[in-house]
Amino acid sequence: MSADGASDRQIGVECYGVLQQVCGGRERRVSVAGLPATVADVLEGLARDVPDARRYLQHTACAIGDRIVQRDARLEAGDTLVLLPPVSGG
Amino acid sequence: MSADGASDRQIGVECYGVLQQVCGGRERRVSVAGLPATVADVLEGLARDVPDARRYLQHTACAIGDRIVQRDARLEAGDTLVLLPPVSGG
Amino acid sequence: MLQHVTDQSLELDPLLTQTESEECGALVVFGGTVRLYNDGRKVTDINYSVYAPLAEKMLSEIEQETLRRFDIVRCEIRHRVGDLEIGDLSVVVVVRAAHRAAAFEAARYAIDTVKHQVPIWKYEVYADGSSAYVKGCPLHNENETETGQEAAAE
Amino acid sequence: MLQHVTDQSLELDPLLTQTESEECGALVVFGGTVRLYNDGRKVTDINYSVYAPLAEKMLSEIEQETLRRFDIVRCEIRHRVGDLEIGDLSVVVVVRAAHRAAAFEAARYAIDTVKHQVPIWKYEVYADGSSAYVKGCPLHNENETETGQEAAAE
Repeated sequence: MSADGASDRQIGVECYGVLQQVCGGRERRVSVAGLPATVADVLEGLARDVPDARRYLQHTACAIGDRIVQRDARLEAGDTLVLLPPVSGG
Repeated sequence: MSADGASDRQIGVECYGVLQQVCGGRERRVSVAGLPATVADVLEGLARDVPDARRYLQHTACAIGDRIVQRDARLEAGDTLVLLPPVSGG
Repeated sequence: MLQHVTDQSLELDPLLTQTESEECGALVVFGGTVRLYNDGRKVTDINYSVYAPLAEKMLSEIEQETLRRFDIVRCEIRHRVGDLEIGDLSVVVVVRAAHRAAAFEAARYAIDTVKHQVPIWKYEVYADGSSAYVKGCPLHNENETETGQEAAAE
Repeated sequence: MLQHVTDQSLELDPLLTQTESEECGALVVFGGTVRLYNDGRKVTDINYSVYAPLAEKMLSEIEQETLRRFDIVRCEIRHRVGDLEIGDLSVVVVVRAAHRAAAFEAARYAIDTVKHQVPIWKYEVYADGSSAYVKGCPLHNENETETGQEAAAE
């Protein structure tokens, strides 16, 4: 983490499946107004940065580590939000 | 086939499963009143020869070669009637 | 030539290779294996006997009927006979289909039908020294009305 | 250590050996295989990607839940990821039970649940040069009411 205020207000995001394609890569950082931020804040930030991603977010589950989290879960600096669009294994 | 009348009035029988056990072997010959004989005639002859077999015959299917035959099917000298009690493969 | 009934160990790999199909997304295999306990009794020896002329014909017909009834691409059935050991495969059904629903239904239908229609008999010897032909299903006799009853010798 | 997800070929034999049980009379295997055609389009390349931390946990939980729901003795699930070829096994479910009804039901439940709950994504490249993530199932989010809808990018 850098010491400047901007990166302190960023959350790491990992995008899978179609969101990786739409976002042009698996990993990115999303700016939020302050920390801790909610999952909903981070998704809104991502949709602002990548407008094409917005239509996928409603059906995208979110995880931190190996836990599925709800839209009101909180993220601290250093957390990574993992975005899991509809799955197609099997 | 021998030339005497008695063996001309016999039908070969092959017994499987529990009937092989009850009849003490897979193959035997059953005397009938005349030829052609019906399947029912042969089963009756077998039950006369091996009384313990009778109770299994109601649920025993009969075959000639690879065909299941009904109780009124006719057997000629040289035919073999195959007795198939309830099956337990798998 | 016996194709469906064998007195050798049943091997899955050749059947899987033989049924490979690029149309298929689903494979369902059913295997019947010899259990150590049956109805609470410990089994020490097991033997399957067969009336081969009809068993071959029935197994082939069950394959064809399964292919006809379900939206599947392949159905192969093999049954072992003779002396088997605990854990040995006694029967194998291999079904391949485009989709899994049909593959599951077809495999279930095939093994259920094998158990009801193929002239094969299972004989068990138990640890207490007794032995028996296992209770079975009467082969359907189209002209008769009674079906589904079971009979066994103790 | 990844136990359920692998980028290597899925092999059935080790799973069969590993699950052998003398209590069991029934073995049901489901295998998912890569099809040449999907929705009428010819597939040339296929790739599965995974979010491994959650996929491992979900596959382990699905095994446990399947064992809990059905009268079965063993349930093992393996999923392959990375680049696959037509005909390759992408997923394998192995169930062993005393009796076949439970084995079939459990295997069906397990693969259905894998397809709905495990964070794995299938990406196909088609012969016409196009490519797509295959339509999927939204992961259930317990606090939300909408479920079962599908989304895909063309």
